[in-house]
Amino acid sequence: MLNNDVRYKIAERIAQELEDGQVVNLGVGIPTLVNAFIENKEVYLQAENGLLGIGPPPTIDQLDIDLINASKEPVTITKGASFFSSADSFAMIRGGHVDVAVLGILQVDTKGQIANWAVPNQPILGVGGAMDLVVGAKKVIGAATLFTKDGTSKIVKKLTYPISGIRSIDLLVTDYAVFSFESGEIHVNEILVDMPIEQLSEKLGITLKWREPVD
Amino acid sequence: MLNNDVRYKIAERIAQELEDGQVVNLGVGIPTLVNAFIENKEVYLQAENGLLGIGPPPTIDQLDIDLINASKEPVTITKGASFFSSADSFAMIRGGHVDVAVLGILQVDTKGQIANWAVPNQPILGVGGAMDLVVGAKKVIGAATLFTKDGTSKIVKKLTYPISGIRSIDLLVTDYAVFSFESGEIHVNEILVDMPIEQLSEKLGITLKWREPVD
Amino acid sequence: MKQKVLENVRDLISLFKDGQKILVGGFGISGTPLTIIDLIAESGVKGLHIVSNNLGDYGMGLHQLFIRGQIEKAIGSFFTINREAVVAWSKGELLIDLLPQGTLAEAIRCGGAGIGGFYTKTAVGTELAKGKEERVIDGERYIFEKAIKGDIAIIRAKKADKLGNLIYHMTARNFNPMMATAANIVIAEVDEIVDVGEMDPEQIVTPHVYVDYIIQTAYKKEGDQYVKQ
Amino acid sequence: MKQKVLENVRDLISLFKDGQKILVGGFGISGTPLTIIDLIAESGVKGLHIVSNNLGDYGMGLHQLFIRGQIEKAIGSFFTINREAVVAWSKGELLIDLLPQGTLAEAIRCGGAGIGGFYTKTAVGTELAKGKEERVIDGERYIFEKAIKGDIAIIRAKKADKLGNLIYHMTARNFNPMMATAANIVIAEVDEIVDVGEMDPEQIVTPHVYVDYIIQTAYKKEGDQYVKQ
Repeated sequence: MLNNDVRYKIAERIAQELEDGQVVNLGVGIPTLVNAFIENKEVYLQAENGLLGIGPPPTIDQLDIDLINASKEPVTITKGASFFSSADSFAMIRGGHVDVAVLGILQVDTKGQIANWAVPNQPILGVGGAMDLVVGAKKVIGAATLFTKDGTSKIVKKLTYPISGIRSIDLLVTDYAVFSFESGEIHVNEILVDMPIEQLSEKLGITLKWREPVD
Repeated sequence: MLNNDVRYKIAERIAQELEDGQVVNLGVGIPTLVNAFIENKEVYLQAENGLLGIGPPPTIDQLDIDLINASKEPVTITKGASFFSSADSFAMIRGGHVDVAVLGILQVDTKGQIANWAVPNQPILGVGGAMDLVVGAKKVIGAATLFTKDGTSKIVKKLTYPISGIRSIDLLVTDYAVFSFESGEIHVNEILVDMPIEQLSEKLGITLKWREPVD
Repeated sequence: MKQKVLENVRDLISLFKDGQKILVGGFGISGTPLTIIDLIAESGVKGLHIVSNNLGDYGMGLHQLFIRGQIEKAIGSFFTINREAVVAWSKGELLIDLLPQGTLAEAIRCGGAGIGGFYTKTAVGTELAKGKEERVIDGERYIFEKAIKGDIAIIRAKKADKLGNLIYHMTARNFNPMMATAANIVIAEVDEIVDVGEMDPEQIVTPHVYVDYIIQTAYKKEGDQYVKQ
Repeated sequence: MKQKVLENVRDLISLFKDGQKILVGGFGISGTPLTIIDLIAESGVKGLHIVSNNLGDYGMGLHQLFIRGQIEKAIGSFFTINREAVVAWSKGELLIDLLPQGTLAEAIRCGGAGIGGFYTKTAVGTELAKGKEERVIDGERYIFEKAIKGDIAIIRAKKADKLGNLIYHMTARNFNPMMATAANIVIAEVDEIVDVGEMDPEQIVTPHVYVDYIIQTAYKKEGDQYVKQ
């Protein structure tokens, strides 16, 4: 599967997790692709730089440098949208008013703590809204290909990349499987490829269990 | 002189202190009377409850419960006025953006520290914006009749009423004289009645000196 | 989709429970959600902790809840005008937490913004600083104040769209926008409800994410009063 | 009456001095006061401490000041896109204070609001919390952040009236309203200047009290770019 296809597949699966009426913040990378799969759901997209209600991508005529998302890409707005300052935007995020944040991740440990803002032995010079979203959103969904290009698993027992916050994410959607984190434990919700859970466990070097269905 | 005349005289004298372009907050009591004497100066009146740009008193037809000042009296607005929340209003006050606060006072000590929000041996159940204004305004002008009804001076060596804040006011305008406070000392700027400074000193039980003219 | 606009205010009565902490918008009576307060009076819930600048005025608004003995504690800045409240406090029948008005406003804003507490210049060295931590920052004295949050916020706005975006009217804005951010459930009482898309996105003060329920006010404005219809 | 609207931006050049702390509005290039930044470049002042989300973009805005070696320290949230800045930092030629974007925004707001500092949940337990005081409030961990203030703030708005009231344009609002409150001198660069009374009092975002000088921008918007005229 081409890398781009994989990214879209992850985005499509994440879109299924979103519910009507939710306020959602889509981070940089795979998360921005989620927008294309939301379709019939009434989901309200929030941008850290001060917008609630991102619409479909703009036409050339609609391009406006004063209307961008947090990735600095041009956007449009939906009916019912509103603009506000960065302070008010992060009050919304940090104060727990955003229902779901979808964040690209570099690593996640088996308790669900993530690293997504810096790599080891490199100057740490950018964080943006990453840490505010991790700590603030009611639900955090991680998005990533399960393995790096050199085949290393992004799920690790102990983070080797700088941590983004002490809060555990709720769900991790990868190209291989959907994982959930509850009470400090990782479980498999769904396997998206033709592979038994034992084989996935082995590939990751972690003993994986199915998540008990909740009713 | 009738008590009301005295109050208007104090208000008129305070109005002389205001300068074109200043943002001014007028407290409850004598300070609210100052508005009538501002006349040709372009002064912008701020209300704690979220208004910059109070206009002249409303006619009966203009009365609107949604347009009041901090004393809960109906007001109007001027051209260029703006509305904002209580949090933004006190950010403006506490952050040092109001040029002058004119506050009624109950007592002031010889260093300029004031008491204006509570009386001794009474339940302390109201403070409103008094303490925010004392601490926040660039310049604080106190307004009061110099003596209480029983003849006690409101200028005291040590406050017996609860203090409103550690910041000293800049000017005190009374029916007898105008006083200023600098570097913890009280001086007389101007005597408004026919009385030598020695006699005023004696009446107050404090040695008063003229303020050196500043050029 | 959850329908935020309710036809009948009584549908909300079961939200109110004994012992809740309720944030109530308004300054004096201006911008106060009188219809929802009437509902709380009707509900008969007791032991309420009320966060509001004052306890109503002219026998209206929160004054009603006080008279009915529904309020255990009042957190606000100006109760002097509520004479019976002063008496009740003296008899130990009412708890009061008095805060400077700016500190009250800021504490509520912090409650909604994921800020745990803050240092303010206001009230340093006064009786209202007693028992509060003091800290010197860049040579200036400040006191610590904790953020304030509520179980329910009841607010009043001029206009809502059906999604819950709100705009306010002149000085009736006051504490309402902060309170809209600082409670688990937020109920907005409004003069007018419009379709989504009818509000200018630059002019919306409270984005819809903050609002759970919207009801039409039962009080009409007549000059300097709100009058029940 | 002081005239806030200046015909010639060069009249402001003497305000800028070596070693000043300057707050600069904008997110990427959007909402950045490019005309005033050009003036600072021209002024040649050095050793500046710049508070801004990032150091410009596409070789525009603050990037110019960086290239000319005018910046001693950058306080912001996202410098990764400024590759030369990363190199300069590695060589010890540029000091950087990295803050989460929400912490940066809140610290500036506090600076303008007479709040000395605040406790935020963000960054607890991370490298960005190192050396910062931690405090548990109601069972949750927070870190302390000090307020940020500047000598000068330069901001960009859509429209000013002649008194200095400002409104912004869509997401170009970003950091500008907070920065307008948090400096001794505030200069607003705007697309349009209108007469007093032409703005809706409910819609004004920055009341005139915050603004000292107003200049017309030299940059025209063309789609997703600002172009110098």
